[in-house]
Amino acid sequence: MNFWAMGGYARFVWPCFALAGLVLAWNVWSARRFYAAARVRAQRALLMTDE
Amino acid sequence: MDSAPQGLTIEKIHVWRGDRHVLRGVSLILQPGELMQVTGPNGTGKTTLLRVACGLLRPEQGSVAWCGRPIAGVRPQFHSALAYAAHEPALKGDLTALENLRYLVGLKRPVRTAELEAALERTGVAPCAQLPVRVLSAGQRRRVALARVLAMRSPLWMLDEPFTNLDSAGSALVTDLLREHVSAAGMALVVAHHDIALSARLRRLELQ
Amino acid sequence: MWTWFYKLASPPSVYRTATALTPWFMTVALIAIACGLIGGLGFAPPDYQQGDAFRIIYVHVPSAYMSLFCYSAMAVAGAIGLIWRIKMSYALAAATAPIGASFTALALVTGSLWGKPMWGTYWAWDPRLTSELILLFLYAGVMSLRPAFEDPARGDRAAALLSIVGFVNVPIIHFSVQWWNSLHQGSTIAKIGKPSMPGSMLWPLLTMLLGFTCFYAAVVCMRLRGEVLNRERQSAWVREAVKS
Amino acid sequence: MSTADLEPQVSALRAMTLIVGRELRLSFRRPEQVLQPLVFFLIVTTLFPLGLSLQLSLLRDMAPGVLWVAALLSSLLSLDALFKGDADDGTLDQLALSGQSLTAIVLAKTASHWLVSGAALVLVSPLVGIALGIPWGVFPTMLGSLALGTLCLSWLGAIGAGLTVGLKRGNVLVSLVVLPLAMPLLIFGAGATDRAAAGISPAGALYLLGSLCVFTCTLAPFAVAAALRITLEG
Repeated sequence: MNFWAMGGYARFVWPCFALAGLVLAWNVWSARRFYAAARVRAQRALLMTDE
Repeated sequence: MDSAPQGLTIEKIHVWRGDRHVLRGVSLILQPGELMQVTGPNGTGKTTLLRVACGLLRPEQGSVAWCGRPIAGVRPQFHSALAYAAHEPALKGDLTALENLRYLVGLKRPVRTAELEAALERTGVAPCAQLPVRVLSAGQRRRVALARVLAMRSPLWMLDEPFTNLDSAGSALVTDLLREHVSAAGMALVVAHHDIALSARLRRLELQ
Repeated sequence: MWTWFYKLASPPSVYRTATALTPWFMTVALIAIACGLIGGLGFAPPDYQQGDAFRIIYVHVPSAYMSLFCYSAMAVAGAIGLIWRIKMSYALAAATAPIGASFTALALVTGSLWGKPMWGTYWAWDPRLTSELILLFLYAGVMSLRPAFEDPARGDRAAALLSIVGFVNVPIIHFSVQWWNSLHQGSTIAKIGKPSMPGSMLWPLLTMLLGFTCFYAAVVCMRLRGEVLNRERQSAWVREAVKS
Repeated sequence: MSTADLEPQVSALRAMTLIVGRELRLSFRRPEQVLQPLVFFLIVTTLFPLGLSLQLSLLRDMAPGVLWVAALLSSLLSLDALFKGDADDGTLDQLALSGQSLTAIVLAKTASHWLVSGAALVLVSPLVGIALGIPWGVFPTMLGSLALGTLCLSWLGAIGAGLTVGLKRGNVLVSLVVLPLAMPLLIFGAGATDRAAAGISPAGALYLLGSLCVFTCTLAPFAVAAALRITLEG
């Protein structure tokens, strides 16, 4: 039984799962980037108040 | 019978504009028959303080009380007793001076045209009663805004730079109106650099 | 009774809780998604009508479910913020929006990919997919309204109100699209109904749903830390939170 | 009479009639603000025949949809006049400080805005109906559904306008905010006209449109007041 052929619907099934993986990965990546940017902005604000 | 504390009490107001700490713990008490003048360099939050005092801007910290009760609970009563004149005279250019007054004062109390004309007379802009406000000069518009405050007959006045665009006669007029208002047990919170020649009952609040 | 709630909702404790919870949610999510995938792709028998194409359900249904779940979470968080003036619930709403939007987009794409083998076209205005598209527009509305204000507190409140108005409209939109669809095309087309599922098909789907929900919880905690920092830049506790 | 219990002496109804009077007077003093959305409505409806082929039968099928989409877009245009003018010259602050409930003020302003924009559009729509070849028999349904629809639209638009009144580039954002909420309206409205044109009784769609309109008109005033309070008070 050819698993990868997905009964002839491979063209539709695998892109769906690939996209799902992509969206999940994007969410994690963008959350980390967002947090890093917030941290930098917070540090810069602290520097400003210290002066 | 100790009557409820009349007037406006503002305690430890803190307001941020984005990252700027505009008002830092400002407090003041205004009793009937008193005028409080708020002064200070530009950008120290004078207008912000006025907007907080009249309930137009909610401070992050601190409280504003009218007759002893926080204004959030007594908003209709507080606003009925308040006349606010902002930095820009709040007038509709397409309406005549009289119409402007009739609509804004009419929301507060039933008022007859004669009273409005008397108010315009008192502030020296009676001839422009029927003119659309857009044709009036900045000084005349300031006087129409003053007429509105006068016609509202509110015990509490809040004026933001009432002397701008006014000539010396205009400034004298504002001072007279304030004196009459305060001596009739009225209250006034005024943001102005112009020193108000008012003998008694004048207190100052300097914002840094 | 309220003091513990306000203490819980105080920025530093929200920040610490979010930091602590993220790894737990993420591990549960990844395990659940892995099991769901194995079950859905490996063990579940092919559908008698759609064959193996039905396996797309293991991604389409969870993401469609999450798109609505996130919008409701955003609206509820916004409502809590507006009613009880809790700053942190605005942060939660702001953190939830992009996640929900990404799930909505995923649901749309997987839905149309699924539609191709069944209807022959990628977009046949299926009522559920059309509602999903309008939901994406609702997300776009909320996410473009929030940053439009200079004062972030005002932007939070405006976005909260819009998400509540949108939330009230979601069922109306769903019903009107169903009504509109049945008007023109009748219900002859085989809908993407959940075929009556035997156990071996169902448990992977439930596992994927659990996995996606935990994944949302993990990512929202990660974003929440950033949102809290953005809103609390002036307070002292931020100093040692970002010192390292 | 101590200043503490100075109740507002003007009833809400009196205040609302005052505001409606003020809004209508302002609109008649600036007629172009009323006419421009109507001209836009006519232009958009002439775009469709130019964009499509001229066979009248195709046009007649498309007519309800074209009419309604054009009505939707033109009502978005007229939303600026709702709060922006008052916010810019400071009168909105005066209205908020008038002692009257913000909901009553919003009710009056939006009702007068509908009179000037929605009702005007309904009066002009027969012109468009003829141009697009909508049969006479359909006109009552068309006008009725448009009347209900534009009232609903004014309220949804008021929520969008209330939220974006303080923003500089607010008008694109208003459409982004309002259009998704207006889609059920378009479905039922165009659906009613469509069914009437096809000879089926449009009662079902009109009832749904009516109920949607009642639902929106009762809840929206509070949402608009809340939106204004957010943008005013910050």
